[in-house]
Amino acid sequence: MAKKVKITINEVAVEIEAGTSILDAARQTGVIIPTLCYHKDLCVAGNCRVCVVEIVGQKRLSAACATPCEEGMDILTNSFKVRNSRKHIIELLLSEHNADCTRCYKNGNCELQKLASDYKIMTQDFIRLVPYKNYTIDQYSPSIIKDDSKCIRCQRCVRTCEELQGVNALTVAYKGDHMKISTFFEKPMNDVICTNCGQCINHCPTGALVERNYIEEVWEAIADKSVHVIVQTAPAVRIGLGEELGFPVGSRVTGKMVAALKRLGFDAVMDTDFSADLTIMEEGTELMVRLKKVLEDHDPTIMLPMATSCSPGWIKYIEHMYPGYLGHLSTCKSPQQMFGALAKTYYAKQRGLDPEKIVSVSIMPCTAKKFESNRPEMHDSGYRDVDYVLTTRELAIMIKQAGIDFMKLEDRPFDSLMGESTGAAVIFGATGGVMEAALRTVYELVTGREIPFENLNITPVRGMEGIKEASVKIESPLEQWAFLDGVELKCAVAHGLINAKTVMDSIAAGTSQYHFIEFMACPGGCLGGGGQPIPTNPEIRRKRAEAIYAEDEGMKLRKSHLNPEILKIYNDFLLKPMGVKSHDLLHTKYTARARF
Amino acid sequence: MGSVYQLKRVDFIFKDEKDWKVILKNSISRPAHELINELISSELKGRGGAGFPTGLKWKLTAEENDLVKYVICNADEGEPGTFKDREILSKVPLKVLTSMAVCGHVIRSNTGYIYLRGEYFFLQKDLNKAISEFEEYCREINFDFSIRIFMGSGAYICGEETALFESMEGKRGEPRNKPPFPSSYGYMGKPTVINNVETLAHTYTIFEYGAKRFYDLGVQYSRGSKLFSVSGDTPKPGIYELELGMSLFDFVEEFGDGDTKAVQVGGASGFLVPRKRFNETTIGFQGKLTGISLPTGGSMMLFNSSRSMYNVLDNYLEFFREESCGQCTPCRVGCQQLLNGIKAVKRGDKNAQYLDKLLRLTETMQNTAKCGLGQSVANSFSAIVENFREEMIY
Amino acid sequence: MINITINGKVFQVEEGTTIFEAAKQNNILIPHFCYMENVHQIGSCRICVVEVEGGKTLMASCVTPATEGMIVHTNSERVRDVRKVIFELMLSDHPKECLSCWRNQNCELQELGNLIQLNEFRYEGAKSKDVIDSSSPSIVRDSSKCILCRRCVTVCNEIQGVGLMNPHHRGFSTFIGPSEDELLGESVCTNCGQCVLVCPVGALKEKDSTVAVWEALYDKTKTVVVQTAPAVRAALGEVFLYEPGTLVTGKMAAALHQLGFNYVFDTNFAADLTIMEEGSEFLERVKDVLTNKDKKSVLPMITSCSPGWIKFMEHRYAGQLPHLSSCKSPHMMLGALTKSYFAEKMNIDPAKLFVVSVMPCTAKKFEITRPEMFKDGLADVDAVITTRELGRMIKDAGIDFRNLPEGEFDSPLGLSTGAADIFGTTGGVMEAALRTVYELVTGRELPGGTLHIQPLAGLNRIKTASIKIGNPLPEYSFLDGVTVKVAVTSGLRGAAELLDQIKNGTSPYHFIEIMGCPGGCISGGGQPRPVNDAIRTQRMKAIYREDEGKPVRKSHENSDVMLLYRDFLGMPLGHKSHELLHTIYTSRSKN
Amino acid sequence: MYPVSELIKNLADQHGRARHNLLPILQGVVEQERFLSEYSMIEIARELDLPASEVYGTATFYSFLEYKKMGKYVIRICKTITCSMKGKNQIIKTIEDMLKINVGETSPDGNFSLLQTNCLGFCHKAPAMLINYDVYTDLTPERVREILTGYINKKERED
Repeated sequence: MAKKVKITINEVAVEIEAGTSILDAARQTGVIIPTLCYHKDLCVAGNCRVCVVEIVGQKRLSAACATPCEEGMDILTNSFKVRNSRKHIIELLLSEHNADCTRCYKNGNCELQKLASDYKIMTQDFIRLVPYKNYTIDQYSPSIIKDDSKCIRCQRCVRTCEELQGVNALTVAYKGDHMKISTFFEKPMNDVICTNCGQCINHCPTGALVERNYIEEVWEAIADKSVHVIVQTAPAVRIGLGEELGFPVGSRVTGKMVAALKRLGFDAVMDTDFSADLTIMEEGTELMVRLKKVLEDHDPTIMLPMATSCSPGWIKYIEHMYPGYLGHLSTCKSPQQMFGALAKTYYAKQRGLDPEKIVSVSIMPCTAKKFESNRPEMHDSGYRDVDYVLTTRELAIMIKQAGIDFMKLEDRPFDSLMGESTGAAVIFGATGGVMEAALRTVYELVTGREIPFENLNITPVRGMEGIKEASVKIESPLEQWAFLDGVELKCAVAHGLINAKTVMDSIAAGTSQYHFIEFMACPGGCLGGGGQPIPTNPEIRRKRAEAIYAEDEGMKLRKSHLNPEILKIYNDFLLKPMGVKSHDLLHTKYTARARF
Repeated sequence: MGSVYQLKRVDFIFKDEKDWKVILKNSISRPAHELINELISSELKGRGGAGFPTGLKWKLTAEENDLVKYVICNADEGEPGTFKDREILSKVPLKVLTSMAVCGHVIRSNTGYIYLRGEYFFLQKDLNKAISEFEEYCREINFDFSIRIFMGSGAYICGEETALFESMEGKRGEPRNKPPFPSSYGYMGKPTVINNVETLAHTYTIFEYGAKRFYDLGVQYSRGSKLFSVSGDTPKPGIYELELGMSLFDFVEEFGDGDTKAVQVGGASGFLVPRKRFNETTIGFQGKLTGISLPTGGSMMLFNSSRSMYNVLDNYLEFFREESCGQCTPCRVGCQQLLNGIKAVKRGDKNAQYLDKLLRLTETMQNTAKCGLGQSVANSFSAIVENFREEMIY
Repeated sequence: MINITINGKVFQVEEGTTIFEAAKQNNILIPHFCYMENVHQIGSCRICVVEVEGGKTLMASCVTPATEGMIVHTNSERVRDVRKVIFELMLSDHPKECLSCWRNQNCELQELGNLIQLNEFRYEGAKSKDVIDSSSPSIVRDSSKCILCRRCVTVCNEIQGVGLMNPHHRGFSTFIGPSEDELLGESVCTNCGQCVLVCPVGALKEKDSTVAVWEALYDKTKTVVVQTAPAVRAALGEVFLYEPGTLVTGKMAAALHQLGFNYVFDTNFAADLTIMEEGSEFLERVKDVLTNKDKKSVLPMITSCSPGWIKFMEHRYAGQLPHLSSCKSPHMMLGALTKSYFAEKMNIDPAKLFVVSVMPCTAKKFEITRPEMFKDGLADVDAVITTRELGRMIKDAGIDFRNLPEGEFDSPLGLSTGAADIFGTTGGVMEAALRTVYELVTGRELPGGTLHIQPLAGLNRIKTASIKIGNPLPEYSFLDGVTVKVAVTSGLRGAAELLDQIKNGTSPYHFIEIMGCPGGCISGGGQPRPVNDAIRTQRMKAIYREDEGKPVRKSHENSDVMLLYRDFLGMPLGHKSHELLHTIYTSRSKN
Repeated sequence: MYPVSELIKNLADQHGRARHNLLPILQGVVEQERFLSEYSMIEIARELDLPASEVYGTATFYSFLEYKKMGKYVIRICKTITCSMKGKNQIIKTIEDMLKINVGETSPDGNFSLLQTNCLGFCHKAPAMLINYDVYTDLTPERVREILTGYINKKERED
């Protein structure tokens, strides 16, 4: 038992674990203290000073987030002094903020706006500082727009980029009135080591960091009668979208989402989950081939562990940070890009459409996918494989713009050909999901038996721990996989790039024992992606993960190799995993990039 | 008129340092608690500005159980109008080094650093010579203590102790949240004693002559002597060691040019005292009537009637606006608002009542800023605006 | 029924339905701005334009009726482009200082911005006149934020019949308000605040009183007393995202305690008291009219709880002022009692008492400034805050409202009956009065068993009922066989109709209840936005639920009220009552 | 190999490669180069295995770590209160006239940069200035002329 201390908050006496911050203690007792720079995911900075409280007997106010409770403290969260100071601080923040809310992308979901509204700041006596500064908007990145005029210097993005992602693309530069959030030498985000993961967007309280949106472009495509607009939705979108449209966190809105997409005017609504199943077929096969080459043929050019390649933020990270280890990456494209390549080949052929007249849109929980679809490698269909990538948030905006009463929609199914999926694909949205899906299929292909986990739930790879491990011993495999007999297949799962760094460092040091590792750039996997609804915090991630696993358990089919449309595509088009067509359309290569 | 305590010059600090070896040897042969008690009974308070009791600081750090601890001498003297640390380091460096080593003995640390501001680069060479001499003697007497100079690079805020640690760790010199305090979590997260140059020079005096000699100087709450850096409109600018507790009136009598309109006590972040309050103002930790606290680093700037207080304030605010680290809102934005605000009032873009709004803002800055810089901007601002309101407007 | 195709789907709708409604019935929402269902549909803002195939121009869907075979696109490229341009034009003459605006986060223009998502800004137009009129104690008008949607014009003219807010000039210099030089505080404005309730932006707002209240709360020398009107508890929850019609009485009391009020009293207590006073007054008047030859009293008697209504009458029907009950409104009664009865009881200097009323009403802010509402230079009530302002104070103080435990009102001015609860809705005062009057006269409960008088409930403009009195107690024998006729109206249009009858001598009623706001206090000018009939109904249901849940539902059975008469007031209409609880009215007629 | 990268390597060898050695290395580069170029910052980041942005963020915090190209001699005039009172503006005017540059600029020949700085700690001998690391106090326009002429001649002699 931790030591308890007695304190009073607003004249109510409570007992609190020693070392708890005043902020947490207050929340536990039903007192809300406003915050800005504070975020559950991040270390305490204590620099916005909005959370100041009065400790009776002390002359100065203390930041509630950064001050631990001590025995006998008498805390007032709303005294005259506190209110006056807090209002002043908000006014100061507003004076250096571009307050043109009505045309701000974050209008309605802005913490500063909410704070100003809760405290009803009704005067703007202080001199507006924005005109004094020479702000430029950085919009060169395909994923992220950075507008310093809206920045309130809370440094959440800097802490996110450093603590959660270990990327350090953003930093604090200069001091005093010139202090700002900057990249190296104030270069555009596109020219630095930014992985486009978008976690900074997800943690930004204002509109200073937002995704580059393609809403207008997609509306234009929909309005253009001469093109066929096809849309795919990632696994994590269906459990996040509801939050933007009035549902509680963790609501599964798959059917309503499909109905809404149809209402928006997309010509075909299909599922990235289909290509997730396909990824498992390709990646699982690749893993088995690699294992064979290493364990049986002792081919020194083949590298183990094999690393998953679904997360474009992670891909850009390894390209920058570990360019010498690209050989570990699976050559599989991400499910989005597999889908894109097939949309303008297989789908076009089956439906008799001119691929030039297909516009392929994807809805992703991710901002890095916007960059990914832009990569020169992603033109294997002969066209740009995916034309526009929208985040979950952008889709919600489109639905609102179209006047669709989302709550009242009736569930609709995905269109066929590339709309069928299994539970194994759904769990791609959570950390550990790709690993679990791959193991379900690989084990069964190798041994002919179901993987020996209760109800197919491979629990060691689930949950929010930064790095998770699992191992499966292979016994009495089928004849062609005899070399695997007795091999203990060791796997690891890392999410959040800071954890990926730990794992990569062990690979670089040669101490890694694993065969197969799943990497996801964002904490929690795609469900906590940079394109997901804001806020995202540990509690929300947990609820979204629960929804994902519930969706999986509710599926008829839960193993990728049983997906009938997958069987059909191999039968009709691809012929076999890792075949020639697969190689042309579904696999890719990577580019070493500079770390500095 | 004037206070009971007449202006009294003292000569301890710059008295020769030739006995440093004896003092070092004697001191480190004494048990730690005895030295701490000696310091505590001298009632020496930090001469950097905050005025924390030095003995207590050493005691708290000594009580920590870490194997690694540090002694740091804060020579990041950046307060406008202050230059005493430079004088100490150039004239009696060995006194400071000796005190650092004794502190190392007390808290069980074998590493000391001097954080020297970048502007004093020219001191580095001589100081390093003194350090070599000192370390050589330490080896001679088998006392394990080394001292290194760490150069600053032009950032006033690094004088704040936690910002100084950050800077030494190779980061931006941004103050940390307190608690934890340096005595438990300082440089590299280790317990650290950090003392101002002058404080260390005074501890040398105490070890040399005993606590009583020191304690007998000054008044209640403000014991001992203090170096004052005198500048501005004065016929005799320079460094003076004076007994604490003097009245400002006496000070001006001695140093003024006969036309002194106001004195800035404690540099830009200190207080401005107008002529009419000279009599009731005492220089010491617990001033009477006006409640003036100790001058930060002992800077005394005199202004005569030819000076525009608006220009003075404008200069201060410009200084703070640039030197704020920029992380916390009240200081970063507050300083900009104050500066733009007085300009707007002067131009006539804002009416005179706006000054009252700014005064309230300084209160907020004082209450909420993360570190001493933001908190103390209010001091000179309110004193100048309240006492020289007309000069602000017309 | 006709067929209409919207966005490629065929729907059947009733003839005469507008395109907007047709779409809405089928879950297609068309972005709109000035439109208010059943209230204001004039198509002035043009945000709701849609494309009708075959039509040359786009059409405002809120005013265009659906016709057979019509093919409509609500989200075509052309519509989207035009919508954007209109929105940009609107913004070009609107200050972009959202974060320091009163309506931040509760502004329809801001919401629209969120929906439309402008990325570029092409028009930075001239700014029209920038007048801030804060002459009124209730309402502040900031013309720089006005976007000329004219909802306030509709409400002020068609619903309230006050006719003050009107468009003036034309073209770019058009502005909405009283005429050029007229100030709200000096006009015929009734302060009802219905215009504030419908204003989509920050152009019309209640005058802020929270600053004064915070100051009092922080002043340690003051004892700060708060009271809450019946309708507040049925709507305050909406500020904290509860469903409309959620009762939050307990949480509200707890929150007020947490805010630091020393005593939390209930206006409902005074509502019960009002019934005692007003009921007695009514009986005296009836007795006078029925039994005296040279009668001094006039009938019908009209209730006087609604200060918006009072001011309306003082302006427009000054000749009929004797019809008004002389009772003060409940919160003024409670204020007067706090500074006399309560101060005496607790031995507090009345000058050190600060009384705050939480009201669903903006007119109450005016009411407390009336010279009649002062005694010995001390105001009966020192500050009035609206339900919205209270919500803001709670948020501001960081109180986690949804997780609050239930609290209670303090005695001795906190206990109330179900009869007081229903004061919050139209018809409630009448029903409460009849419950008591009937029982006083006959010794029996109101017939029917539910204590409700069904014909008086609901949102119809004018509701009437009649009750025949049989077998009264001996002292009321003059009422035997008399059929008492009552009428109830809410909204000032209905009031004007009833008053015209009185003026013409054709009014058949004995007793009339009039409330300034449509629906009564539940949709007062100080209540949370939005307000529409569906929300009114929900709040009304909540009020009746509160009544039905009370163990005591008749004012004369309120034990604390009885105690007050025993210990302090003596008897209804007695000397003390007269001094503290009754008032006089002033003619404001310009003729 | 660029000489600067050699310099950085040497500095790293001398001070160490931990984060807390960053400042001495930055100072070492500035001492020789007068400023930190993009290239040197990248080299330092590489040498210390630090993110380049961190190096940039840290360097821009300190006013003596210039990140724009500076002249051979960097003149820093104290602009804080006492120096300001005692005629700093005249000193600046004199230098501007002599070198034909304004505050914040570098002379076209790349020899001199003129900057203002905060308190140098010579208030009793105001006005004061730094030329590289050397302090000059009690300045008058006349004295400044002498000092600068000395530098100009020195430069010419070196050439």
